[in-house]
Amino acid sequence: MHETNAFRPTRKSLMKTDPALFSALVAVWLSFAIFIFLPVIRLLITTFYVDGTFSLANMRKVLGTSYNIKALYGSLILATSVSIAGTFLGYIFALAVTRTALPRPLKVLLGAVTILPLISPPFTSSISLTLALGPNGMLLKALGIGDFSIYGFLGTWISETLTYFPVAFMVISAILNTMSATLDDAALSLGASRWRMFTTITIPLSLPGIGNSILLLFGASLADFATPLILGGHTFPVLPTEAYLMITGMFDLRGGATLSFLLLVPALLVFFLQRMLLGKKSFVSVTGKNGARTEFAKLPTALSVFICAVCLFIVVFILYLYAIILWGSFVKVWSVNNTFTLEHYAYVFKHGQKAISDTLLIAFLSTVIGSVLAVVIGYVAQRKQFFGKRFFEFTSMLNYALPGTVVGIAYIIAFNQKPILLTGTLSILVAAYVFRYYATGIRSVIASLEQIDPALEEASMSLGASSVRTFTHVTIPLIIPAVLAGMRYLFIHCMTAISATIFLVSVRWTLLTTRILESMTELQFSQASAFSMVLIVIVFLADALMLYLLKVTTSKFHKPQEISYEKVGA
Amino acid sequence: MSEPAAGTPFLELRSVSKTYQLTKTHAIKAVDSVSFSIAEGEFVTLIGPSGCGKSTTLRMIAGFLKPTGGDILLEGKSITALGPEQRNIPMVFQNYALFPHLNVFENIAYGLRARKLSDDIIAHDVAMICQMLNLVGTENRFPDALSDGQQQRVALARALVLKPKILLFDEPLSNLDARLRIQTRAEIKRMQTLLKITVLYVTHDQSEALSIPDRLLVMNKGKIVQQGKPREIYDFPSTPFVADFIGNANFYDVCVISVGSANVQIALQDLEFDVSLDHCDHHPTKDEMALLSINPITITIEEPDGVLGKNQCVCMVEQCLFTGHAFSYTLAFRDTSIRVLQPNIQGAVTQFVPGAEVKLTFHAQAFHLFRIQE
Amino acid sequence: MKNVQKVLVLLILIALCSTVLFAQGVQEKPKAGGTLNVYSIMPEKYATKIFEEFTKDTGIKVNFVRLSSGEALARLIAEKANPQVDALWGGPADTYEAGVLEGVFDVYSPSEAEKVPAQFRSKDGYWTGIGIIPLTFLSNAKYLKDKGLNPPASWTDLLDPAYRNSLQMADARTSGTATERIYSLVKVYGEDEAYAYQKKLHQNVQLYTKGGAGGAMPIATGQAASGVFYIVDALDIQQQGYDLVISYPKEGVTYGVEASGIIKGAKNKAAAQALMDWASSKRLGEVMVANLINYIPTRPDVTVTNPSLDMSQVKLLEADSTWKGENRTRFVERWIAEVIQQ
Amino acid sequence: MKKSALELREVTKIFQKGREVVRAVDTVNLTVEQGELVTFLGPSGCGKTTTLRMVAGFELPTGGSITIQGKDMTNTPVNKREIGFVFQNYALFPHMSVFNNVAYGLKSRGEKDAEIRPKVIEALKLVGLQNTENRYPSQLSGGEQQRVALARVIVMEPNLLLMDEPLSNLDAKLRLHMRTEIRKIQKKLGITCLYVTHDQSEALTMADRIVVMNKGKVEQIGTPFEIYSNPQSLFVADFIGHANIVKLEIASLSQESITAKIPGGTSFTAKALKPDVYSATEVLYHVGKSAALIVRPESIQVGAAQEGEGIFPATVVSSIFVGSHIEYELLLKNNATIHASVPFSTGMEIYGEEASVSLTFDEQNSAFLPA
Repeated sequence: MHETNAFRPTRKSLMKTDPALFSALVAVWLSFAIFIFLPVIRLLITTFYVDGTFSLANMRKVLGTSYNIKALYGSLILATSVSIAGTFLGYIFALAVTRTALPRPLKVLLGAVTILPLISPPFTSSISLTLALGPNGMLLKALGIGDFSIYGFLGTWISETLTYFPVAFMVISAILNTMSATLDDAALSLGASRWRMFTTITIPLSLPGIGNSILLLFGASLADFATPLILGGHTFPVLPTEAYLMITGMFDLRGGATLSFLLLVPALLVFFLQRMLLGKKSFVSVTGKNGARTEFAKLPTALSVFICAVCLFIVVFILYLYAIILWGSFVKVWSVNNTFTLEHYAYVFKHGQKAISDTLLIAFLSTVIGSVLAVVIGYVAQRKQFFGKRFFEFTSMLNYALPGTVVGIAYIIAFNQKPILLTGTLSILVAAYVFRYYATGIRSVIASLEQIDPALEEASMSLGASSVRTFTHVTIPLIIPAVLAGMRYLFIHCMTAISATIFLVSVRWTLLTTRILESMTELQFSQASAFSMVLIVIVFLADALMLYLLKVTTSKFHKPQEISYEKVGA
Repeated sequence: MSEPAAGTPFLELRSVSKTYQLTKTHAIKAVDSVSFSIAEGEFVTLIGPSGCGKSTTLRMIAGFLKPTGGDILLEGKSITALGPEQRNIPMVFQNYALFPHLNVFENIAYGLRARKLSDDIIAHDVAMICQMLNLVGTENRFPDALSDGQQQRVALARALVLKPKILLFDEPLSNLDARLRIQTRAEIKRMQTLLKITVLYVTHDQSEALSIPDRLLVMNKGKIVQQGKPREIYDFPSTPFVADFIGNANFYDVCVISVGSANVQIALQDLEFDVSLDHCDHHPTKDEMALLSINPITITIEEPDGVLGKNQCVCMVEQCLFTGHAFSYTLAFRDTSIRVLQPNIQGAVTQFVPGAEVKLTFHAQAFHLFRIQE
Repeated sequence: MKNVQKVLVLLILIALCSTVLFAQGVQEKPKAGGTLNVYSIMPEKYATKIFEEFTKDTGIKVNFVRLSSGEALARLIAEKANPQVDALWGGPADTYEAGVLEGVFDVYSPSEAEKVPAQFRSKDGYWTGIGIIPLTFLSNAKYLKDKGLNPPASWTDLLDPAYRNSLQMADARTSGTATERIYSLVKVYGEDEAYAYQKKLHQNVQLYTKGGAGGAMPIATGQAASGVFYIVDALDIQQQGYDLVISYPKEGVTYGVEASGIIKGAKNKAAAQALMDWASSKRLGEVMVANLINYIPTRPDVTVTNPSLDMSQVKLLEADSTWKGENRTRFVERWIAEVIQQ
Repeated sequence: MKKSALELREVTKIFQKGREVVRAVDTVNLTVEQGELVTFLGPSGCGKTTTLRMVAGFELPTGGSITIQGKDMTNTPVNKREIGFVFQNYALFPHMSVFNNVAYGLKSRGEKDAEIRPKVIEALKLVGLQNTENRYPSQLSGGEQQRVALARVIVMEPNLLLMDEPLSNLDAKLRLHMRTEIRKIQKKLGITCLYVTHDQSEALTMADRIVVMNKGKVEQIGTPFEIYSNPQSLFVADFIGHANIVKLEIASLSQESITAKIPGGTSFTAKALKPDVYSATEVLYHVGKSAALIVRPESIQVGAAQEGEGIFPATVVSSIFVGSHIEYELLLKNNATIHASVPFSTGMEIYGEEASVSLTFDEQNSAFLPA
């Protein structure tokens, strides 16, 4: 053994050892600095600096108002109840799709219905909910229920639960699908009843999914300001709405910033919890190869019946809510003159044309730029080792973790002065969307890269291909499905989100969602409905296009294998 | 050749079938009216190539799949309609199927808890079985912190702790490495003898199939093709499939030259051999073409000494693979080739290099003659 | 692996460049004299028609975005360093007064300013009134009939338990209509008494809406019974064909002055001045009357045709815009503290 | 002078995980001749795969040098080494057809389509996969995928073929078949090949020479037969094949052989092996102390109980018939467990449990190592 061969811990500068990674990191960090750190820091300064010195005066003032404290509690209570109820509903739907004997078309319907809330702006359901369950609401009248107020906690809770449970559904059904079916078999063969199997195997194994879903919904509800704005009323204040009202109503940017800062704390907490949860090894990856069996054991009959009943009820209710909007968009005057008319659509296409084209342009640009950034960041984070990697990943997700209103306020504070003057431009909207919603893209790129064995890239290199060729011919084609999946959500978010951008729309650039909210405040319910329908149709078509692309790009190498004797038999 | 089970069959399958309707017109018979029975305390292995329907059969017995036809009886009572949880027929899975969120103790206790036994009894039974299976000290660990062998033992313990009357194994050793496989299979056999439980064991590994069971069922394409004691099957394969699958035999088309009272004389190109009539699956007729199987381990290989006796010939070595306990030769054999397995014993074995000429001696009792199937 | 990173860097640069490019691309200077950027507090459907006429008359193209008064002011304050618009159009005068205190408006005296009565103009020339709108009660006719009520004719009528949980009116934090309501009550009852009244009124309120007109639709569709609105919103919904009753309290109401003003640092100052000149002319009043835009024109010389806008039977209370602007924040804070938090 | 195909000199790889420093590969020296198939054999984590990856260029050594065809390639990037690498999980490009997978390297090299096609067809024919060009990897069985991976590499006519446990994902029967296939193709093309495996029977059957590694170090290099018959350490003896290691007391010593015995029992003489890693001056064996007798299961004869020199009485614990032979588990007088594997021939007696038997060890195939 020679001492000369001993390990010498050398820390050469990254610039020398890996100049390309170095410059990639510099570029990405630079963009983080501008679009993530600067706004947050400016928000903090606005909150904590009064006349150039650090001061808790703003905080004290805000916390000193009992209504704001009530709003803080309101936010937390709402987020907690929405996350629990939404996760419960999502779990029920996921069970219905993965574990019951419902016929396939019905399962497809269940999946399709859950898409509706996802592709419509967050407040559409609250509008129709008001008409159905509000004072003198159609549904209440039909059921003969008199004194019932939807305004306040109850209405907000129902509306947000209906809006966000599809997220829970997606997260949980994914985890339910990847569970090993042999575990069910094992439990049954050891003599466990189906109930026991469900409570001791299925539920505990889906806990990571449930946890993740609860956190996701908690965050989403925490950030939602449009639903409480319409349904919360004065009895149930929540922080994002109060911050919005404080800024837009009281002209108090500082107070609004301080209030939104209060939101930061639970939002970041949830974000960290989620990172911890995801970081932990999931129970689901089961050792050894999975047997040929892919069918799960059926649930206890009573549970199946319960699940189907709940699903049926929710599906009918959601369809009913959307039917109200559809109907509203075609009648002359809501609930007075119910003659059929296309005039609202004519109005939308005449006066809303700019909003439509702006929204599409912004969504398109954000999707493209966001996807490119997501690929770069995802690739660097998954395949490379460098100093500060964890912080890098954390930063990339920061805007996603913050409530939209906070991001919007921070952006308007940060980018309204030199050197980076962006208010009123397309870029500020695009940047807000990109840095907020590319997170889904990054996650799916990372997840996809995790599944792609580095051996594939090594194989390419060992066959003499250059690294460029490897990247373009092997890595990119393989992660395209993930990128498309990420793009799909990015696009949907860009089309439907409102919380951050309500502060950022301008004379030259306006969005469909803000137009819908305007139409509502202008009493034009039919117009709002027509706008909503147009938006939903656009998103639906774009989504279908993305799904088609996804199918086209993956079908080549994910061709379903011909069903062979072995596949079925053993 | 099947051995009649003593007394009432403990487990009986009567014409059990499983058909998968793939499309409206296309169906696959994964299990094709299979009948067999297992006596109490018997260790029966079901062997066959992948896709032969053996796992499907096992899953039907466990109750995970409903047969499309036939009946399954346990101690004379039909259990076909019962769900898996009502049968008390635990199964040890290929991938162990340990519950990843439960520690070893809770995994083993799972079935006991399902039976609502008291904590004292559970603690006692689990401790007992851990003792027996050398799992003491691992009770608080989670499956992902266990070695493969330990995981397999936990899976076994989880089933055995229920004191089942019958235990099913679905290729339980296929995820283990060679050495562990040998250890664990001895362990399984020991536990079975000790606890006197009835076992049905599915595998595709012939050395496993030959070593442990009292009785062997060979399955192919959804049907049982032969059943009997391992040695009977090894010595007297009833079909070319069995000869190939269990004995890795060499096969040759031969012509029947004459049929005597005890022997048949056959010609393998220019070589002539006698095959005992006991070793024919049918009564051959003169000039018939038949299929001859020769087990590679029965052929002696040695330095040619210029003298060629009966059942001997000279061939050239094409390839020699050393496997430690044996040399595996491939030799040019007339216009085809022959595989010969030469045990590496007593240091007396010479290794022949490719290109060398060697003398082969065939032993008539290793010949089997089969009807040529279309 | 170096080349992979070259590709990466390239991709990042493309991404960054395109962001910057777009930032630059849209920062293009508006063509001088040709365009005007405006925040409109006036509802879009009115503003569209008015600006169409303006463009016809002057050839200046108007880009505008409709915002609530609070939002608009918040924007203007936030954008003070770099104004995005040249003028603010519509919205209550007290919003303008608040803006004046924040220094977002520029002084300009339109050519025909003298023809507009002094109470409809900024004393210092920061804003010019374009229309006046008194508050009114809007009630659902069917609701009144079902409960056997007469249309409310006094502020105290709204305290009737028959209206329990069925009034909708605007939230003082976001809506000028709501602050106008407070001004009226303070003028009618005096400040402390006004808040005592509002506390009682709060019992009957189902919802405070974000927009001043937000409650009108629920009242029209029967979700709520009654509320307090500007006449412009009340008439608008009534004209859509809903069965609604408009009534005035006998104690009287204040009225809002819809104003317009030029933003300090406007990039299209000349065009903004042209808008102000046009707004103070008789032309604007004629356009509003012709298009059923239910503001009472500030120019007394414009003839109003709609009888609902006839103010002869209505007791109008004078409330100075400066007074409104000075007291607004205090009133709203008191409203939050005493009314909605009770 | 003929250049050797590959030379490793003092190759060392050190990984640092937090504060922990792991010597994954520790001063490995090896020379591989043209056309040789050398396997790296060892338990998982012994450093064999790391060594292979350093030869490939996926990892850079911390110390030492790697010479391929006489050229120092220690720091050359992978794609400039002209090596072929076959991965454990095949690493076929799932988005490319079989043809494109095999043609990938040639295309990267910039060859013309017209030249590529015949080469690809030829390579596929060599591995027995004619007419699969248009299928995608997901449509192939494991064995077929492995053969595509092989074709993809040999079509490049690499200087060196590196294989990383290429058969471990295949089922047993296919594994046996592919061993001979790979061996045949390798000999036919005369490619120098490094082959990593943890399966000793794979190493024994395929290799010209075996490098046995343990804990980052080379334990022994030699032909399969050498390694099997003359293990230089207890590790090798135990890892290759299944050796019985019996501790016996040394009765007398000579230069080459040792006579040892079970206390109070018969003695046995066999050659003494001295692992060369120990210095020659150190005394390894002492009379009266114990030495480890290494005896292979198949070097044991099991016969009817009798007395005599070199005969060890034993009791049968279990006897299992596995077709080609009978596996005995036996207990010696000193309670040592012995496994014996006796080739089965028709008509031979199988001793049942509890039977008393006597064992004779084959002297040629037995040896002593320091205990």
